[in-house]
Amino acid sequence: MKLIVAIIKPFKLDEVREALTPLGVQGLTVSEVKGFGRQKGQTEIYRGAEYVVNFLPKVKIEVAVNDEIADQVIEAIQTAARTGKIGDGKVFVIDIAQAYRIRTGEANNDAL
Amino acid sequence: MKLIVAIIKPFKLDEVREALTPLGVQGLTVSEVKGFGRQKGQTEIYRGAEYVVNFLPKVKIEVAVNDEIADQVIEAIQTAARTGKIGDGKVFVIDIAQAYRIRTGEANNDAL
Amino acid sequence: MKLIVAIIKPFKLDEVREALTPLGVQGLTVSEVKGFGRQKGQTEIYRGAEYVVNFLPKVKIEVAVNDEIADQVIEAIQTAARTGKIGDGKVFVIDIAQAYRIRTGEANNDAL
Amino acid sequence: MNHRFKKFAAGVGPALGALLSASAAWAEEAAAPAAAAAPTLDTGNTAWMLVSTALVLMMTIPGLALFYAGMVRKKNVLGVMMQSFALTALGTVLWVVIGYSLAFTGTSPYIGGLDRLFLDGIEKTTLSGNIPESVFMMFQMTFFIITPALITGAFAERMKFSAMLVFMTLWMLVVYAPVCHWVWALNADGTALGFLGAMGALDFAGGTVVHINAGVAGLVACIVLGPRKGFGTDNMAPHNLALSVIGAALLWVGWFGFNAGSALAADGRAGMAMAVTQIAAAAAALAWMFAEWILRKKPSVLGIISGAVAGLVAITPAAGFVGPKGALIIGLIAGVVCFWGATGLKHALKYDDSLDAFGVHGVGGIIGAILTGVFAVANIGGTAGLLEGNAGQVLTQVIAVGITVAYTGIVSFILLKVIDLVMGLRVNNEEEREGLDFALHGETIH
Amino acid sequence: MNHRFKKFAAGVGPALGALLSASAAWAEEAAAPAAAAAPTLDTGNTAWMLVSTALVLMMTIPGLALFYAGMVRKKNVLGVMMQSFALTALGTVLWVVIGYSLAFTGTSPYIGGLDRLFLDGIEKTTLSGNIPESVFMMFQMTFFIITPALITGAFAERMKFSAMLVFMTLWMLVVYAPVCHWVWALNADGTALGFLGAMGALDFAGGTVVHINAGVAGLVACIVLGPRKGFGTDNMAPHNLALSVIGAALLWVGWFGFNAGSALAADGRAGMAMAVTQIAAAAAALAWMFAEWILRKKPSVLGIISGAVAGLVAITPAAGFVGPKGALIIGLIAGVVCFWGATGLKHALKYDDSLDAFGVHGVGGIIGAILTGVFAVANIGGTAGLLEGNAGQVLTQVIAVGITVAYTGIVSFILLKVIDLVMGLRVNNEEEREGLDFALHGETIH
Amino acid sequence: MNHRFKKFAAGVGPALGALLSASAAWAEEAAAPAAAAAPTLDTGNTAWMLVSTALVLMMTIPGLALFYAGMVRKKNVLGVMMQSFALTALGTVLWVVIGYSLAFTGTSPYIGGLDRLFLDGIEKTTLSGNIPESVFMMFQMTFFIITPALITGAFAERMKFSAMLVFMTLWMLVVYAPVCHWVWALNADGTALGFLGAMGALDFAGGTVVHINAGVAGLVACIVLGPRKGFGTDNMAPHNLALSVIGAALLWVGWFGFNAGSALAADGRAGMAMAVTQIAAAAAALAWMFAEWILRKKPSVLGIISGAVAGLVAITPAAGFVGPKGALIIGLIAGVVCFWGATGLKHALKYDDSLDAFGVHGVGGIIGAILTGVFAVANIGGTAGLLEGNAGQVLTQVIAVGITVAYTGIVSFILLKVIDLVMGLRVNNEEEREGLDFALHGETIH
Ligand SMILES: Nc1ncnc2c1ncn2[C@@H]1O[C@H](COP(=O)(O)OP(=O)(O)O)[C@@H](O)[C@H]1O
Ligand SMILES: Nc1ncnc2c1ncn2[C@@H]1O[C@H](COP(=O)(O)OP(=O)(O)O)[C@@H](O)[C@H]1O
Ligand SMILES: Nc1ncnc2c1ncn2[C@@H]1O[C@H](COP(=O)(O)OP(=O)(O)O)[C@@H](O)[C@H]1O
Repeated sequence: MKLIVAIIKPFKLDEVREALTPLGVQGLTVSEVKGFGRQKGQTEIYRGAEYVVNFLPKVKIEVAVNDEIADQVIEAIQTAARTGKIGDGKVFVIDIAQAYRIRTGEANNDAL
Repeated sequence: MKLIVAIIKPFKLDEVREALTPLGVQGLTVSEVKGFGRQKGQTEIYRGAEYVVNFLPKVKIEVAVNDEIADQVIEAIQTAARTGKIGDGKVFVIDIAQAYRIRTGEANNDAL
Repeated sequence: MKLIVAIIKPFKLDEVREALTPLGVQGLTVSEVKGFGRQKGQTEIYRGAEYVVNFLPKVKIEVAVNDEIADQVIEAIQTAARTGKIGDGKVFVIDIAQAYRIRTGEANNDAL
Repeated sequence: MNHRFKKFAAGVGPALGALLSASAAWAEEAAAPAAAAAPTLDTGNTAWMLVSTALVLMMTIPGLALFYAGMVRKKNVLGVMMQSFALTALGTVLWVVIGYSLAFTGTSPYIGGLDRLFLDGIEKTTLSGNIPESVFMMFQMTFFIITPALITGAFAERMKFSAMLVFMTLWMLVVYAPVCHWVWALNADGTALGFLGAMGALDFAGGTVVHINAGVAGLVACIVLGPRKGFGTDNMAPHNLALSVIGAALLWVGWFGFNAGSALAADGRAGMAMAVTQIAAAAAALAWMFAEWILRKKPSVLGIISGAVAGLVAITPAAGFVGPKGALIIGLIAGVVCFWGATGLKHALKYDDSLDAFGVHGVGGIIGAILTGVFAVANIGGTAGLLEGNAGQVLTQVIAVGITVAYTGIVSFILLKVIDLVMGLRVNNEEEREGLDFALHGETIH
Repeated sequence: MNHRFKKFAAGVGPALGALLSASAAWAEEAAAPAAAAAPTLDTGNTAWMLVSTALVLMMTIPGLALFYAGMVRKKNVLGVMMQSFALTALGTVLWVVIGYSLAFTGTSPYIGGLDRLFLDGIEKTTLSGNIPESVFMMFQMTFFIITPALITGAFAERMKFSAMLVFMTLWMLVVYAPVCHWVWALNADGTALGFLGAMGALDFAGGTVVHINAGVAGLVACIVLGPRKGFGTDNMAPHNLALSVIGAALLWVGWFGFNAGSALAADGRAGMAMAVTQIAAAAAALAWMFAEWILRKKPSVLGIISGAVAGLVAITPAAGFVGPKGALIIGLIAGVVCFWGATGLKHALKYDDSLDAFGVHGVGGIIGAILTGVFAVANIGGTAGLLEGNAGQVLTQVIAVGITVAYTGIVSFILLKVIDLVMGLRVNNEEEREGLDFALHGETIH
Repeated sequence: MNHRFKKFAAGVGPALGALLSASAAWAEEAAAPAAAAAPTLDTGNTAWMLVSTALVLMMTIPGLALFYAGMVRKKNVLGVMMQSFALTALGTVLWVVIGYSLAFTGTSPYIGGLDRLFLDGIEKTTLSGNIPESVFMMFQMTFFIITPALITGAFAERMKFSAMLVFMTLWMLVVYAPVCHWVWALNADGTALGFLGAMGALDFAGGTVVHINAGVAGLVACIVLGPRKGFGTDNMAPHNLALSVIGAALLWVGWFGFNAGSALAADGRAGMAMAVTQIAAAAAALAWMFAEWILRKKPSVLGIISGAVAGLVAITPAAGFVGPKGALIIGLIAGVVCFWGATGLKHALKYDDSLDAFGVHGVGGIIGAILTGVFAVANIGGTAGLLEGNAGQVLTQVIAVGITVAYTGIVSFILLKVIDLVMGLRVNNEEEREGLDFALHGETIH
């Protein structure tokens, strides 16, 4: 199984989620994160004091999938999250050794 | 070493933490996340406009443990976090290549 | 490639980020987390009711790097984040199977 | 402030008539050594009007600013508050420069004159009735300020700040000032000057001038601008209703200045106006709450506060004319009908009146204006309503409503279309997505 | 509003009556020779009472709503505000329908009559002393509203909204109305009608009627409902004390209307009442702060604002009777004792008075009521206290407190038990864990 | 409250002079069967002064507390609010014990006497002019409270709470009380007693006494304490400007009590003072907004609210002396110059006036005090300004400003240095990083 970690622009979240459902992805976990990268931060001015906000709001999606559909999922995420503008984000793929569904105790692929 | 990632219902956090201490787990890291899955979201109504909140509040626990106790920890988390109702969450297990304690520079098992 | 996950004290974030730039790290992702560990929590008192806050605010840094610079990065993070006081945090290193830059679709090292 | 009131008072005799006159002419005399009949300053009435002015200002900032800010998404909270605050400043200057003069001076039944440009002629000793004219001017200013601020609820989260300022500047002078003159301007003898007032239309504190005027302009504006991106699909849940509760509460408290202050005196009529204001607000709050409880299973905070505001809007033209029982019924009706206006009606017609400026203020204002004609009690406001056998009053009210709706609707539409051509009304998609706080004002709530 | 005041004023005769009546009244007389005895409307007093009414309403919404909302957990913020807001609406309607009549009319020393059902007989010109009766009725309404709202602090975060509405409806009519009648109802000649008032018990602005009444009912309620799930183990730290600071500040400001307004006039007694209110609040705030600083190492924001409220509660019965030095001492005592009430006492007895309705209002009210008997100054309120040699007054105060505690305690207990049987008082565990905001009202703070 | 007003009035003759006298001696007479000249209580004026007192208290809590709290980082929000709240309590007690006596009694032009220690001699019937002295004392107390609270903006986020309390206790007695006496203390005959007042310096509501005094003390304090850790490098963006908007709005509303209340009557002068207050606030808000819009590309919420406060500060000494046109110009100038004061000047000189206590209150106060000498209109305040040919008035104003700046600057510096030696002024780095909320008060916003 793979844990696919995608860092995307916040307003793309719904599109990405909708892109994954047809692939049989039943669930995913999202967290609000801040990203630092090539994309330049915004400048806020308060009474003349300028603050460059280096960290931009991003959304991190973590989705565990079985190996079969991993590549489609990776592809689907990128397509849905892409604007072509700098700051679109990244996808990282990590191996999962084991997975469990807490409610039932089901393991691995059955747990997803 | 293993990084055990558990996504659970928020109100189960304290129970899970207490379940791990006897196993010798000295620390863990928690983050507030939002989960999408089989569990249906709540509906909020504002002046007649209904919004289905697809993403439910969950808590993500990340705990790094040495291989010996990994299975007990996985078991303990599931037992403590289980309500039997849909939405109890998942446990994912990932291999850790190296670990360090910043304060001392201690490595791997000594770092946990 | 490696995903380096560091849990540090919040006020050390800028120092750590600055320490990584010279190593050629182009980006990283940050999230606010709460940490439980050896460091004792603070006690808040409200009308005589004492609440020990077991979970302390920490910052989690996730940075994906190619294998060549991984060790330098790990070293740099620890040096920058270290205060020598309890609660400085941890660094975990995890293998990344694949990485992509959403904007361009570039893969692996080119994606970072 | 209402001409009927003046007429009634005038009927009591020259002395009292003078006491209550709001015309500059009288003030002149007051300055000169005065006859026995000449009005003298009443410190009690003046104290109450000073306070009422403060209360109505508080309705706009922070009241309305909070009421609205709590209902938008986090990224637009500051932008919404900015609009109410900027309109407070803008309205003040416009009122001083020319607005007051256009609204309350002159001899035409349609528009005021220019005698009071830059408040010329208002001296420390100038009286309006038995209060200083400076205080009367200030009290009226706060109405001039809150009306455009109410409109902003209709196009929240998508209008350009610059275009908003231009539109409101024109709207206040071309729509508010004349309508205010039609309803409230008086002749030197205290009789109605404005043609709606002279027609006998009752509007104690601004059902037509403020709420219908703002509500209809808001409806037109939200239709001309079009809905927010994602309207109907995205989750646009209010960011922090606690702010809205504070705002609604301050609106309620401030409304005592709005309605009881419109008696222009600390007397029995002001007391009765305060009582009916409280009663209608409470009745409407409960009506909306129970309607929602029955139809939607849960009584919501947003519901009960919206109901309270609906009741306050509906009683505005009626305060000073109706009694407690009338207020109770007006409140119950307003609560239920505005609930429908902000839910059923809006969703049926699919316009995006973001914060229900029309659904609450337009609909509530119309209900109140018409019901004033039904429940008016002669020995409170000097005019009988339908229940006291004066069926004609309802018709008069309907006509006044119709004229106001038509005028503000048409003129607002023209102004918006022209401004759209000249400078554009809406922020671009990028800015709308990013949120007005940062996009337009360079700030965010952290 | 206090019977002593009437007696005193009435006792002094026309001379002082004239001195207290306003310039307007004089003007009237000058204009048309009036009957010396007949009360005439005083615009200055009326202005102040209109404002006081607005101030006391502001104490409940948004004042108390914020004070309480800031102390609960995020999931219950809206639910807590909803209670104060709904009680404002509910109380208004109940007061108009029957409450006012039960509290202030009739000839029985125990309960009022039905002459004022639906406010029948209150005309625009009806006076109560030298202010319109409509204004007196409105001012009293705001007390009727805030008292049940205070109780909600005791059972916050766990009571069903529906059960709360039912309980409060009964409580306001069966407990508040009679107790108010006992203490404040007057005969036509201005002498005390209610038996506690006639007994000579001093309660200027509601130590017994409002605070002891609410505090004890709250204590009973939190015991009957039982503690919140996780009380004593879970972290129940206040979600946002900034809201509580705003609330406490608005309570403080509004309390000027509560206490100085209870003079029913803008005169020297109102001025003195305002001064002692300020002094006691400040003294208690500092007393609590330093007590906490010494005992807990840190002076907390929650501590200083709680102290201020404790001082305001304690001075409520005493305002209008005591002088600055008395207020200083009352404040210092109230600050320290209420600190103990909200910490030591509560934790010793282990009841879950969530927001210390009893610890602050009950304890503070009892302290204030008794100390009024100690520090009363004859030439302020017409009654001497212990320090001026009238030891009996303390006993009178203790008796009045005892009767109030017993009555509200017993009746509140019965009402709660009955409602618990009929419909249940508490939300279920699932709802309590989820939070009242979503569970009961379908909304959340985002 | 302004001596010119008194002088002018006194000129009208003994009767009016008595009416305006603030001395106890007169009040005694008032109690005894009085001569035709004896002042009698005016309920209308008293009502307005009771309300003004409430309004000015509201300016500090919650107004200023919110205005400041919204501008700091999340970890310091409660600590900032705590300072305003604690100073309200502390100032009240100090004023009662000795402050009022030092400021308003005695016969020395430099400092008051001790006749009013613990408010001795203020009875229920004691009058100050035609209002109760208790009310005059309370109104003045609210000025005594807000002045030190304004200073806290300069050293926000880094001063020890204990040291702050010690410093302010000394500052209020050693700096505020005398300066207040210099400007506002009167002789029994209503003529100016304080030497600045006697000199003819105009300060209607506190340009020198309150704003320059606080602004300069703040500047000294922020320099003595040194900048916050990370000033200029770390991101110190305001945590929640919505709080600041609420605060600014309440300051604006409350300022009506501050300025119009300083007329000590509900009359034409109060009305004019309210009008110019509104006009200057609005003009300055727009001026700052457009200046920022042009220079920084975006009009910010923080900008417009800062501008409004700047205008309110600048009109404070001028209200009651200038007319609408003068107010318009004063507002426009204040908006632009304070924008520069809070941006250009501060950054040029590199001091860390965290929330611009000096940039807004110091600079705005100086502008206002001087422009009062330019725009004063004889038949509003009894004194002509430069534009009416009285060039000397400007010089008088400049001298008064200079003396105030020098005195408060020097004494504040000495007090701070001594306290720093004795107990230290700053929290340690650990505490500053952790935030004052938890470090000093043991609480956090969750
Ligand atoms: N090496 C990295 N490790 C972890 N996260 C990264 C890394 N590089 C970029 N990111 C995340 O991806 C986001 C977008 O990256 P950025 O360089 O700004 O644009 P792009 O991905 O289009 O080149 C960043 O805001 C950050 O959250
Ligand atoms: N494939 C997945 N990858 C990552 N997180 C998941 C995945 N499936 C579910 N989750 C997380 O687990 C939570 C519970 O899953 P859900 O399907 O609702 O209930 P259950 O686990 O009981 O079947 C979700 O809210 C989500 O946070
Ligand atoms: N086993 C673990 N797994 C995950 N995170 C941990 C673990 N142990 C500690 N942490 C994180 O590291 C932080 C610091 O650890 P702590 O034991 O308090 O101090 P130190 O690392 O200096 O010994 C904790 O607050 C927690 O966030």
